Order: sequence, then structure tokens, then C-alpha cells
Amino acid sequence: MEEDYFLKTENLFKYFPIRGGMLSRTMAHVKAVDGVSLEVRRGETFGLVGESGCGKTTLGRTIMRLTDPSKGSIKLEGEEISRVRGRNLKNIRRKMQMVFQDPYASLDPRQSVRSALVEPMKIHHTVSSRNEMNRSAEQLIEQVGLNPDHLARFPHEFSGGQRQRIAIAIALAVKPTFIVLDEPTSSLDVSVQAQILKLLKDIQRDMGLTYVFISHNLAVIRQMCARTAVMYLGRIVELADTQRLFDNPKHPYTHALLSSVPIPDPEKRKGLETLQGDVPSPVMIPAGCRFRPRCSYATDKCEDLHPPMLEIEKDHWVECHYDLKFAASYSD
Amino acid sequence: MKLYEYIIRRLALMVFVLFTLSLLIFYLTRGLLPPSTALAPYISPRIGDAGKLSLARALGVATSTCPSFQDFASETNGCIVPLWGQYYGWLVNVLTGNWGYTLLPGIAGTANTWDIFFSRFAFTAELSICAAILTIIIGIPMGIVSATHNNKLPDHVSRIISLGGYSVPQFWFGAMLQILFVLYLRVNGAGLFDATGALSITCGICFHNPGEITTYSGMPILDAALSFNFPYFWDSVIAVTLPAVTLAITSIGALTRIVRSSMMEVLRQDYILLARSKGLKGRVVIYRHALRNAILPAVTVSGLLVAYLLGGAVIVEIVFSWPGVGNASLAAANVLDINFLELYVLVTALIIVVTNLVVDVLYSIIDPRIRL
Amino acid sequence: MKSKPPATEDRYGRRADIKYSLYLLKLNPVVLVGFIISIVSIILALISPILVNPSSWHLQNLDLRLCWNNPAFNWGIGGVFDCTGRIYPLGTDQYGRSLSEMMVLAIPIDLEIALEVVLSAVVIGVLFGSIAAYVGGTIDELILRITDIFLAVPGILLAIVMIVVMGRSLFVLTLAVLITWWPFYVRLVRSQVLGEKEKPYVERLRAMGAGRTRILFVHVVPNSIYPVLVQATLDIGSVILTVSALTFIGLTPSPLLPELGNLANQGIQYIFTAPWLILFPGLTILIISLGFNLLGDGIRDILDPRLRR
Amino acid sequence: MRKVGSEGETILAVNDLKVIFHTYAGDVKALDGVELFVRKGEVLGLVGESGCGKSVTALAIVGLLPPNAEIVSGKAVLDGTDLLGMGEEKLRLTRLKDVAIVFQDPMTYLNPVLTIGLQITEIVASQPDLFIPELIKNRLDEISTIEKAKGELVPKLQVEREKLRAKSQTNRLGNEELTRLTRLYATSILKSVRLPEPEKVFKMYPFELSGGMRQRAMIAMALIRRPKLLLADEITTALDVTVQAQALQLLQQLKEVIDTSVLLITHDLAVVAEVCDRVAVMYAGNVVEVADVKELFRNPMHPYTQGLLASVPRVDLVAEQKSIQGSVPDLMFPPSGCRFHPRCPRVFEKCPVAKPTLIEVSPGHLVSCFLFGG
Repeated sequence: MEEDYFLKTENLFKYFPIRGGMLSRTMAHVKAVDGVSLEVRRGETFGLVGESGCGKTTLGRTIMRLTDPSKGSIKLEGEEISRVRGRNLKNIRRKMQMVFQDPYASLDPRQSVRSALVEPMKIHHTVSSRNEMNRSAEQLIEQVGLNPDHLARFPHEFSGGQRQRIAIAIALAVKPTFIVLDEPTSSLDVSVQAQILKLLKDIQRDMGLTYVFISHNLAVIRQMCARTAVMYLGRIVELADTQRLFDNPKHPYTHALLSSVPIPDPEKRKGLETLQGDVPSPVMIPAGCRFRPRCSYATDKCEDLHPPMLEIEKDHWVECHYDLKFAASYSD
Repeated sequence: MKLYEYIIRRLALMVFVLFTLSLLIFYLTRGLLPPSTALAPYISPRIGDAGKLSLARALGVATSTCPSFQDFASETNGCIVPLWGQYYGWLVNVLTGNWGYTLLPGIAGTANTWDIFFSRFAFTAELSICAAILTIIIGIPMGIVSATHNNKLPDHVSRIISLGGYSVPQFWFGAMLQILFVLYLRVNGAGLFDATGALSITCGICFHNPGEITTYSGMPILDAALSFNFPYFWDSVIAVTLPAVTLAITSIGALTRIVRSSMMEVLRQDYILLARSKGLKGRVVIYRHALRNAILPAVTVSGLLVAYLLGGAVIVEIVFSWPGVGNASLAAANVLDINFLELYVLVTALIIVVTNLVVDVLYSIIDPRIRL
Repeated sequence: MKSKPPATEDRYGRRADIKYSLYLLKLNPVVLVGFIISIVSIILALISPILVNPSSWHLQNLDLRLCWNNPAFNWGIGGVFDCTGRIYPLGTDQYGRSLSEMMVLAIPIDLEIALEVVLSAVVIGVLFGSIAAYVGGTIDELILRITDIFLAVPGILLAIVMIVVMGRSLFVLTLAVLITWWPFYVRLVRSQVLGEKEKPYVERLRAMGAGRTRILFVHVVPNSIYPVLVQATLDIGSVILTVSALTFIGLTPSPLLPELGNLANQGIQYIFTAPWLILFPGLTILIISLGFNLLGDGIRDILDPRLRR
Repeated sequence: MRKVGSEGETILAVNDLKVIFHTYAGDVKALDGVELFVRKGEVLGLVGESGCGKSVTALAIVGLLPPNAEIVSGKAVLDGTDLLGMGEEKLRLTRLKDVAIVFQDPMTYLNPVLTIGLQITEIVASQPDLFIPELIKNRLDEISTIEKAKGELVPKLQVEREKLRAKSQTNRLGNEELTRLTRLYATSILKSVRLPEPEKVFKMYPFELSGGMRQRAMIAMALIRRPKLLLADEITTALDVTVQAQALQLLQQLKEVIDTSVLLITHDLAVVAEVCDRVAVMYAGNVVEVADVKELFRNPMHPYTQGLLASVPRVDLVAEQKSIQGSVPDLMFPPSGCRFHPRCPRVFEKCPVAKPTLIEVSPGHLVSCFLFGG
């Protein structure tokens, strides 16, 4: 892999200790991120998809250094950022920003839009004069499709979609090169969702941004992302070009996930295939292949051996013992 | 965490709290005033300087090498035992069960502090328990009615009663009750017990010869019941009524508000909607589905409630001349009866801390989500 | 309710807040009473030096002690003296001072102590409570354990000992009440901040690069302060109750001091001969305390977002 | 023009339902004359964006609107009786037996301090006489299943069977017997919603179950009543796709088993396409279009339906989504005339002036829009 990756994580782990007992000993760990290696290319939208509790949000937060990784490395433009602290971390934050799921809660209710937009400029001293700050704020608000009159208002005066636009504008205020989008549209209505997705695409085109797009919504991932990683219980089980991943899933979990998504077309009604059982607790991860208990193709090998991550085609990685066999069986 | 581990942990914390509190009281009573004031309550005109010096030694304030009382009084020649040394001496005494003789005016030196404290504490306990019962049987139903009739007449009435009760000065309310009942209705609420705790009758609706009871707990009502002495029981209940109502009035207000707000909160919850959608009767929805959840916040404040009742008892006992420890605490503070004050603080703190522990354990039983 | 109507611009904003407050006031007019009582008592406290000569409480006139000459009301009990000369609307006390004038002088004293205690408690609470919650770890544990100690003992007991030992002055009285009061605020602020700091906007601010101090004092504390202020309003009444209870049991700087609890204490000896002496000061305490409680209760309803729909 | 809901096999017909919420800031006109009907045995999808009034419609039907709501006009006729004009006690019995509702978020809708078992059995306990025939039948079925499995008659069970048959004549049970049979019935219901180890789940508290299991438990609470109509209010919204698929599949199977009709409320058009027979689209308190599901997706007529369909991202192909301009109106100040007109790309002079009515444009396809007559 000689290619120059924009963001690269290697063997990234994030365990949350569960404390208990008389002296608050660590009894166990929630293995939220359990050895993730991925590369994000400059200027692409990298999708991270999985069900709730699979660790995708924790992975996003770990990359953003909102929580310290337990182990492993994160490189942003070649620079190791997994251990930086203090002033250096603050400087890193100028390059990477995050947009959160809930636009109702991710804005300070007591802060006007103008003050919220100006705050990052103040923190990072990117803009010096008050006039310039105001001008930047007006520019930003127009960039996200609102108008400068809105600057004096407070978050509760806006609808969900408008708030998410404000949150995006704030993230853009320090002119980052990289944004983690954590479920940016899941609390919005479909008609509004389309607006926000379009806005995000436009901004990316104009500013040359790199996105990591976290979502549980496969349809949105398909529309937005160039490449996609599927997470299950803290690990990436399949990673490929979005097109290839959706058209030709190799991992049984990816396949199950895709076939349980209903399609908004009654003509294509296929009867949803269902996966049995629930996601196991991330505290007691099954030995061997973690998907084995729910996998209908599991064998003894799956029970004993953790499957390796293999590149079965160029840029198509799968963590499964018997990938090709399933590829055949899906098509019938 | 296992339950017993949790309890052990909490008990360790309790020892820490009690220890620090005893230090605090000791510092307040010994550390802030000149060492010679420690002697003041014991000194009578007949004691000469030599006697004073040996008294100071006995109290652990003067060192054994102190040459004379003058040196002690002027705090020279290494006469003063440092505060931590005084505390250590006191702690050893206390831990071996020696709480000294009481300094309370009138009975100073005649009895053991421990005995005096607990014979009086029984009265405080009786008063507080009665007030707690009143608080619970009035506060909870009033809170429920208030919440289920939000912003209607019962809610307004309960709001006035509860906020009024919460705002009324207890000493004044007690005095007003006395004017009303003693002056106009001739029911005696005050002075039914004399300072030693024996019944003395000046009461219009009391038995004039209630007879004798055996002392089991020291609480008149309980002892009378255990002795099957109905007249004595009745008189004791009469005696405790006005003080208990006075003591309870504040906590009734507080509890009503807590139950009301948590009940209203619960009634807005989704699971109440589901319960109603299942076609359950209104009564079942309120008492089975809502109350069980709404009672939890009320349970958590029981520790505070106990603290409130024990603290309020000081005032109420003074107003009603109730022969409990609260009434005596003011006198004990005035004569710097360090043993009595320490005992009082430690016993109340113990009760409050244990209540909190019991409450937390109870909470985990009522709410299955809580694992200690 | 899931069924709530869509929230859009006209539903919020300052004008809607006022509209909402008025709406709640209509549902619960008692709040207005509380508001009026609080305002009147504060105004009375401010203008009291104009109404009554502030040093008149030193002047005793034993000829006029314990008399009642208000023709509007007759107590109907024996032994009530009549005074001659000027009218004393609420009678005189045992030092021959006009009770009504003493009460006017007493209100600012009680209110001042209450404000001092509550404001200091709020400041201490915000400082230590927010640090405990935000920093966490050992500091949190330490602060919590210290509050545990103070919460494990009835405050009034500690206050009695403090006043007896440190001397009977208004300052010690204030300090003694404050000592028993601050732990509640530390706990309250701590729990508010704990809840507030988990909100997504705090995470967003961290991702933005904002420092801890900025997040805590510019964003989290101002957002969690309302319940604290409501509690402070409610506690003004409770502090007055505690202070007057302490002076009532004799822990007063001077028997002559016009302080409501002290006035009532002087009155209790004459409870059957001059009932007005205990009646009116106590009633005043009740009314002022009730006023602030009603006000705080109303403000709490207005600020409670869960009640809105 | 055919009157809506005039079909013979209709189980529920809602006519001209208007609901207002009184709030401190003013009145919110949440429902503005909702018209819809559910046929016996069908799944009707009620679809719309948040705030369009779909949940309010469901709550109004079962009489569970919050106290500040007022039903201004309208009828909701279930099997010949109007639910809206009913007394409180009769309505309670209707909720108990005829109309069941399953809600969105299984965590907040289950009482955290009561066991799943109690929350199911209390339904039977609240009016045992309504359930006794089913309780007995369930036990008799169980007995024959056991015997069939063994291949012989078990004397003990034979005795029990005789006893139960006798009791089914009088429709009376002793307390102990009632508790036992209720428990067995509840367990069998838990089994039928495919909860693993139903006896164990019976004793568990909601927090001990996963999201999907909680949703099943809530479905079980509806199922035990064998309702004529099941209102499913966003039942899959809080669930992951794989769990959503399980829940939808379960719903379809159960619908066949207990022979009920379903009003499926959702904002997800994909779910509608997957499970519904017919669809009603709601916008700002009105039903704007009703059609057979295939017809609606093939030939959406109302501009709102068209916009909604164009904005849905698809998992099976990449296409540019189009959004509807503007945002949902504040129903305190609803737009005049057709409530969609401020956002409508095909608005003309008549739209802001008059309110269109729902008319049948082609067989079974109703639209409320002046472009099609209105």
C-alpha cells in the first residue's frame, strides 16, 4: 500500500472498562472498537455502516480523538495523532471537525447562531478582527443555504433541517479538511434528508473535503459514499467500493444486512430475509468468528479460528473464512 | 458489585463520616476557645488552683508535667496538651465506653452522659417516628391527588397546604397550636411530661390516674402498649399529638411537593399511555403503573427527611418543653458539654447514614434496573 | 407525548416565553401572589430606614410595655394593658417599643441574612459542584465525601454549637447557617452539570477544540443554572425560617435586636397575656417565606421544558 | 363520487376527523378532516412526515389523546359503533378487546419496574370473563398437542380436560385456576411472537431484554387480546434493519394467525412498499392520497406524494434524490386552502383559496388535489 492515504488507522482498539467490586476493579471491558484498520483516501466519502452497538460511532469519536484509543494508531495526512494532547490536539482539531446526529441537542440552546459560528474562530484565532468574524459568519450561513438574518436567532427558532445546516456551518468555520459525519440525517424527515445530503455533497465538491460518513441507513450510504466499510461488533467485516459492496456482498453479515432492507417499490417485494437472534453483547464477544452464532454458513473452523481480513479482489476486503462459496450461493 | 460488598463499602464510608464529624465537633468545642474554658462548667467557687489543675489534667487538657495552674492559664511551660492529643485522649475514653458525667444544668454530675442521653433520646425518637408516620400518611396521598387533579381545586388546596406547611416557622406554629388548644380548647399538649419523663397531668381529656408502665424502650407510647396500659397509652398519644403535628408540618409540605412532581412526571411517560391503551382501569394505571415509579424519588429523600425531623425536633422540643435530647442540646451547648454534643451528633449521623444505606438497598429492590 | 404538534418558529422565542408564562399564571394564579409578596417584602426592606428611624430599637419605654390600643380589634383576654397617647397598630413589646416599627426594622435584617446565605451557597455550589462534576475522579470523590459529612448531621445542631462557641453576632449567625446550607448546592450543581455535560453539544464543542474551562463556564454552567436559581428562590424562605428559629431559641446577638425570630422569642413568655407579640412576627415570617416559595414554585413550572406542549 | 368507507367489508372508517390541541401559544389544528378506512384483513399503511398527524389519528381512534386535545368533529366507526361518541368505560373495554395499539419505542413504552409477565397478564386480569373462553381453549390445545406428541392419552391431562370443558359451559374459573391458565396463555403468546425461552422472559424486566425482544413483548400485549384492529405506530422506527425485518415478518404472520386488520403508521415508504396492501398518505393533518400500494408507487398523483417518493434514497440503485422545497408548516397557523400549496411545485390560483376534497380518480385511487378535480 504505497498509496498516500489521507487518514489511516491501524489496529485501533477502544475498550471501555466496566468497574465494580469493592475497590472499583475493572471487571470486564466493553469492546467497542476491537482492532480496526482502514484507510480513507483524500477527497472521498468513506462510509461506515452497521447496526446500533456495532461501534461505528465510537470509532468516529476515537478518530476525532474525543475519546482516547486504548491501542493502535491513527494517522492524519501521515501525522500520528492517536497520542497527541493539549495544544497539539487543538491544532489537529482545526483540520478535522464533526457533525453529530441530533441537531436539536448538538447546539447550545443559549447561544445565538452568530456567537456559535464565531466561537471556533475565536478558539483557533483563525480570524482576528470582529468585522472579519462577522463577515465570515455571514459567508458561512449563506454557504449552508440560510440567510444572514438568521444569525441573530437562537437554535430553538429553527427546524431540524435548518439546525443541521447550522451545525454544518459551525463545523466549516475553521476551514477543516476532514469531517466526520455521525448519522447527520437520521433524525430528519426524508424530504429534508435529501436537502442535507445534497448540501454535504456540494460543500465537499467546493472545498475538497474528505468525509467519513457514519450511518445505519444503507440506502443513504449507497447514495453518498465512494467506499464503504461494514462493521459488526467492533470490527470491520467487509470493506469495498460502495457499488461492489452493495451489488456483490461477500460477507454473510453484509448480505443479511442488505437483504433485510426493504425497497421502496412494491413491485420488487421480495420478502425480507431475516437474521436470527440479536447482536451479542460487546462485553462477551464470541470466540472465533464473532458473527458465527448468527451465521447460517458457520462451520467448526469459524468457531475455532478468528478469520483473517483478506483482499479477495482488488480493494475488496472481507473477514470471513469461506467468502467465495457464499458469493455463489447468494445469486440464486 | 455484590450486595454485601456494597454494604461493607458503605459502612467503611460511614466510619469515615462519623470520625470526621467527631473531629469537627471536638474542634468547635475545644479548638476555638482558650483551653481553660474547657474547665468552666466544672468549676465551683470552692475549687482551688490545685484542684483546677488536676481537673484540667483529668480532662486531658493540661499535660502531666504542668507545674501550676497559673502556667496552664497563661498557656506556658508546655502545659497545654495539643488539640490532637486532647482528641486522642477523648477518643480512647469514649471507645472504652466512658462518656463521662453529664453537665446538663440541674442534673450535672448526678448521672452518666450515656444513660441521660438515651433516656431522653427515646422521647425524641418517639416524637420523630410519630412525625414521620404523619408525614408519610398525609404527604403521599396528598401528592398523588394533587398530581392527578393537576391545576384543579384539589391541586390548589394541596399546594396551599404543602407550601404553607413548608413556609411556616415551626416554633410559631407550635405556639399557635398551644394558644388554640391550651387556651381555648383546654387540651394540654405541652408539659404533659416533666423533665424526667414522668406523666404529669394538667390535661382536660386525659386520665387522671394513668397508672404505671414498665420501661422497655423508654418511649411512653410503645411502653404503654407493651404494658397493656390503655390510659397511659391514650395520655401519651395526646401528649405527642401537638408536637408531632408541629414537627411534621414542614416535611409534609416537602414530601407532598416531591410526590406531586414525580407523579406528574411519571404520568407523562410513554408506559402510562401503553397501560391505558391496554384498557386497564384508571385505578390500576395510577396505583400499579404510576405510583411504583413515582415513589422512587420520594424514597431517595428519606435520608434528608430523617435529618429534617431530627433537626426540627430541637426547635419543637424547646417550644413544647418535650423532654428529649433536642431540648437538652441547647443547654448542653451552652455549658460546652462536649460528650453530650458528640454523642448527639454521632447518634443522629449514624441514624441518617444508616437510613441512606437502607434506602439505597430498598431502591434497588423497588427498581429492578438499579444494581448496587 | 409523541403526538405533539410540530415545533417551529412561532412556538418559541422571547415573546412566546412571556406568553407561556402568562398562560401558566392563568392556570396557577397563586404564583402571582408569591411574586407580589416577594416584591413587597424587598421594597419594604429597602425603604425601611425611611419608614422607621433605624436606631429606634435601642429606645426602651417601660411605661408602655405590653400594651394594646388598636381600637380595631379586641383580644378578649384578661390582663391586656391599654396605652395612652399615639396609636400602636400592632401594640407594643415588653420594652415598650412599637411592634409594627420593630417588624419593619426586622424585615431587612432577615432578608439580608437570607440573601447572603443563599448567594454564598450558590457561589460555593457552582464553583465546587461544577468542578466536581466536570473534573471527576479523585476531586469529585473528595468533594462528595465532604458534603456527605455535612449532610449526615442536622444542620441546626451544628449551627447551635457554632454560635455558642464563636459568639452571638449576626455574622456568626449567617456563617452558621451557611455552613449547613452549602453542601446541598454543591450536590445540586454537581448533578445538574453531570446531566448537562453529557449532552451532544458539549461533545461538539470538544470536537471543535474548545478548552475545558470554556466549555464548563461559558456553556455548561449557564445552561445548568436555572434549577439552582429556582432552588435559591425557594431557599430564601427556608433560610429565614432557620435563622429565626435559631434566634427564637435565644441565639440572638441582643435581646433587643429587631429580628423576627427574636421578636417572637420575646413574645412567647407573654403568649397568654400579649398574644400579638408572637402572632405578628411569626405571621410575617410565614408570609415572606410563603411568598418566596410560591414564586420559586411558579418559576420552576415556567422553566420546566417538560411541562411545555 | 363514492363515499369513502362505504365498502361492505370495512372494519374501521374514519370520517372528517378534526382535532385541535389547545396550547398556551394558541390552538394547533393537528387534524383537519381526516378520511380513511381499513378493510377487514388488510394492512393499510398510513404514511407521512413527522408532525403530519398520523400518530394523533391513531390516538384519537382509541381515545388516548392528551388532555389538551379536543376532537372538534368526526367519526371513527369500528364494526358499526362510533368510538368517538362512546363513554369512557365502554371505550376502555374497546381498547381492552377490540383495538390494540403497538407503539414506537419499546424501551419507554414498557413499565420499567414491572415484569413482562405481569404487564401481559394484567390485561386478562382486568376483565377475566372476556378472556376465559380463550384461556380454556388455549389449554385444551396445549393438552392435545402434548398428547399428540406422546402418542397416547395421559390420564392426568384427561381429568384436566374434562374439568375445563365443564368450566367452559359456565364461563367461570376459580382464582387459582385463572392465574394458572392466564400464565400458560401468556407464555404461549410469548412463544408465538418467537421470544426464546418464554417462561424466562415472563419473569424478566424490560431492561433485561434487547430492543427487538421488547418490541415483541409489546406485540404480545396486543396479540393476547386478539383485536379486530391493530394500530401499529412506527413500530420499526427505533429498530435496526435486521430487527426491523424480523418485526415486519412477525407482524405479517401474526396478522394471518389472529385474522386481524392492521393500520400501519410509518414514515418509511420502503416499509410501506414491503408490507402494506393499501396506502394513505398524510400531510399536515389531511389524508391527501389513498391507493393500492402498487398503484401509488407506480402512479403517484398528489404533488406531495410525488415529492415524497422522489426524496427516498434507495438501497438498490444510485439516483439523485429530489427534495421538497420548504418545510412542514406550523399547524398553529396552517396555510389557507390546500395546506400543501406553499410547497407545491404545481400550485395555481385556486389552491390558496379553497380546500380540496378527497375524490376517487380511478377505482380505489383517491386524491385530494385540484389538479384532479378536488
